[in-house]
Amino acid sequence: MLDKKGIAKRIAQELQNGWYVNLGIGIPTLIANYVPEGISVEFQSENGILGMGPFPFDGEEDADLINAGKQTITAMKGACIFDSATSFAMIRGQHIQLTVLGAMEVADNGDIANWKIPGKMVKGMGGAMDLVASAENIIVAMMHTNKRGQSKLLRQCTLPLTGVGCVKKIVTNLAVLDVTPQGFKLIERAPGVSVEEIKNATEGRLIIEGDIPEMNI
Amino acid sequence: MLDKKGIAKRIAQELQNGWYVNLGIGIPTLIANYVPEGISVEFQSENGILGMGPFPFDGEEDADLINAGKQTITAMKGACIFDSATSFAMIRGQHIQLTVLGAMEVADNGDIANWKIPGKMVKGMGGAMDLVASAENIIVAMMHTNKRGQSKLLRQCTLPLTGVGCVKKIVTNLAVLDVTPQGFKLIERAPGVSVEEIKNATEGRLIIEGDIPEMNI
Amino acid sequence: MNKVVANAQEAIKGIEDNMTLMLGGFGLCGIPENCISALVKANIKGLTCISNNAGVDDFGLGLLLQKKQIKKMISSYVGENDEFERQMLSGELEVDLIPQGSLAERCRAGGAGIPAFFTPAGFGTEVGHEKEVRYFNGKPHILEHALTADFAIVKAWKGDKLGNLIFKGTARNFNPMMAMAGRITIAEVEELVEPGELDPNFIHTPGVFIQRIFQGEKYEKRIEQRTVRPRS
Amino acid sequence: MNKVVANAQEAIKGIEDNMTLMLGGFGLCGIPENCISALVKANIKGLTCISNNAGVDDFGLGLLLQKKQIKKMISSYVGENDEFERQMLSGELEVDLIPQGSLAERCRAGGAGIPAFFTPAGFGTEVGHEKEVRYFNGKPHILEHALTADFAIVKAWKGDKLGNLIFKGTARNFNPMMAMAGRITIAEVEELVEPGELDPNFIHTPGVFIQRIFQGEKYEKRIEQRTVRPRS
Repeated sequence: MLDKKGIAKRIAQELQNGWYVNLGIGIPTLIANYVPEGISVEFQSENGILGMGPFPFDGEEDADLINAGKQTITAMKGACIFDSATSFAMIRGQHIQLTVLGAMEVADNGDIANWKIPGKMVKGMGGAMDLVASAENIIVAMMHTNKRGQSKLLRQCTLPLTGVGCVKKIVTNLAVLDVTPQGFKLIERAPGVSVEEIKNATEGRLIIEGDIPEMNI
Repeated sequence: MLDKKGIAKRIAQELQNGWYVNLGIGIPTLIANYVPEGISVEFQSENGILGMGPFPFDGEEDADLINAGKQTITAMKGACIFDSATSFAMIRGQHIQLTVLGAMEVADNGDIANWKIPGKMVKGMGGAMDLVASAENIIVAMMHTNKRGQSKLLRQCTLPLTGVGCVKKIVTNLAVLDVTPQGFKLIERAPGVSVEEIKNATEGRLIIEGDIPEMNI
Repeated sequence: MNKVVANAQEAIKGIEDNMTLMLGGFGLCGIPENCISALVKANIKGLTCISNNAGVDDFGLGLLLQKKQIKKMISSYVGENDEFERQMLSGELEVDLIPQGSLAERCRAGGAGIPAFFTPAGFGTEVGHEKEVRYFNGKPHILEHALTADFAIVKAWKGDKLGNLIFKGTARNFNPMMAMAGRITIAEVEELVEPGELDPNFIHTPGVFIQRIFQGEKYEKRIEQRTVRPRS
Repeated sequence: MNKVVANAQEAIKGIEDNMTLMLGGFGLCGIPENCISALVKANIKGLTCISNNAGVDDFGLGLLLQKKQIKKMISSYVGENDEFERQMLSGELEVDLIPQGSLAERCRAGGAGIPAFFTPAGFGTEVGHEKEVRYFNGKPHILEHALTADFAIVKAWKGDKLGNLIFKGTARNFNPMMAMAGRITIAEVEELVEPGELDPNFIHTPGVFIQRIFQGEKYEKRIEQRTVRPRS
């Protein structure tokens, strides 16, 4: 089974040279730490920076340089700053090759829900609706089940949607799955996790074809 | 009767302190030379500059600093440069208080034609259609009649339109006229020009109420 | 053409109960601290505030929420604010949540004279509810309308007396678009300079969009999430 | 992430007959001189060119017109070019004239994933013919669609190897929007620098929009209307 870092590491393997990548809050943010050697990507943060670098050294924080999670950051050489309209022009205009974000629920048709629990929690969608509506390549990074042990990979989302039919790939603590017209297709198992465990933790339609390899991470 | 400079001078009297002004090619360009004392305005050129200054001194021309008429210009202190989308955001968004442009024809309902003579001349509308569709305050600067002596102030435009019902005021070599729901309302006569002469040179509906003063210029 | 006013109090003159305001900033980054304080002091009520976030409990727009000066928030993300959540869930506060990109583009559209545009963001969700849907290249889009405000209030790094502004780092965010969309736009700046001191080639917000400008004071610039790495 | 190509010839690789190109510039100001020369040399035909102007008879896009490489022009203003007028009036050249602001906004929209928007420009004219009309606040608007291109070719003052660009003066004009709207965007620059040499806070076009970049040579930068005033 993977921990959050493991999920980030596995997703980092998907990065391709020259890609511009938007990382959501939470697990996705960790991916920046595991970019494979020889791969050069640039990270976009939708509040207005391309070429986001690591956190600043203690004492060098700049209140005027944050990411979309409101964390203090640094800028890489060759970074650039822009306003929110330009930022979402990049996103909506499909100039960003990969979006990774968290989710509360994903359905086996690619629907995603991650911004609202009616009557309980309403943080807002932030940039997530723009990202999922436009990104050609969306990976969801999340735990396979919620705190009560219920599957987050569903036949249908129960929470208000963030986007419809948009998720392409899911990496959880248990597995890597592609979203296909027939449902979640199991691609890899996390180290030490059996197909049976994944089956039990997946409520949506699950396609298992042939031997499912263990992740190499 | 006014010459082109006279028309420009008369229009300059309309300028109000703090206005941003877009001047078209031809007579309108001359207005910048006659800004009344005590009045401070900024000139916008739609190719991307606010705070356009006078022509450069000989030898100081910069190919990278031109106005919408492709003339070499200078920038005033406090000028700023922007792209074409931002330039027309200013125009379309009504942040420019006055637009002055030339015309081939104006109709007494405020329609204007100035970009095309079918089968003969097609220069294109440039920024004129955006300007006339959005400006709250449009003054047309032109000769009252064309080279063949025909009125350019018509009951209806005969040439393809640039905009509909948009012209508010016209300053010609003969007169100042407001465009009203009832037609062209004569406001002032050019020095030495009689009401009769203006009547004869105006094909569209002309409203003459009371004594028409001579311009004070 | 001098747009300079003395201070925040003078800058907000004319802002009245029940008006609609736009306020720049992302979280606590790039917010007009001086004008927010002045609005609190002036106790103007019933405001509709368009701002990406709603501040935190004791800073930014949170200060206006505490005093119940806000009737309605139009935002994209409102976490990190307990008082906000309380007022919203109890129904005291109206909330219109908008995808961040649509919010930015709707403000720009408002300033640019574009009354409406199509975007894919929000299709098939609550956001797209009762909005016109149209397909372009086989992909569904919804029609979104421009946003404008009685007053827009933005915060810049430097500005000149003609209203030309430059921003620093990610404190830029929503400020440039909101500057465009206010019927009256107020800019508060850390440093107010003479015309000519800013390079015309590197102005972020042209002065034409600004009606009032002043040099703010005592910027706190609070950091919401101080994240650092150890020196190795 | 290195986007640098050796020269114009290499930069235009993949541009084929009958493709749609966007070319930055206003008149002869800020045009991609090197790439235009390379297109002439490569003798690529049947091009649809989206550009505010069509150059003059012997410079800018006029060079492509002379060799009849252009099938269709999409522009806002095409005066100052006799060969253009001849080809247009004789029907050899298709011409789509668009209001300048709509042209700029349609390019931006193409790059920004906005498939269509409403604008008042052109209502009641030939431009509005057969376009959808809708009233907003009692004012008529027409629906305009986004423009994109197989290749966009822009000219900047300086650029870094990641494609970040800055422009000089009014040579900026259409270049930033067209940079956004090309499926592949080529930038030619007067000076190519290393990443980090341009201030991140003052980039006009973020590198994300650029796929190929090179340092051009022998810029002529011809002036169309040399206007000067006497030294007093």
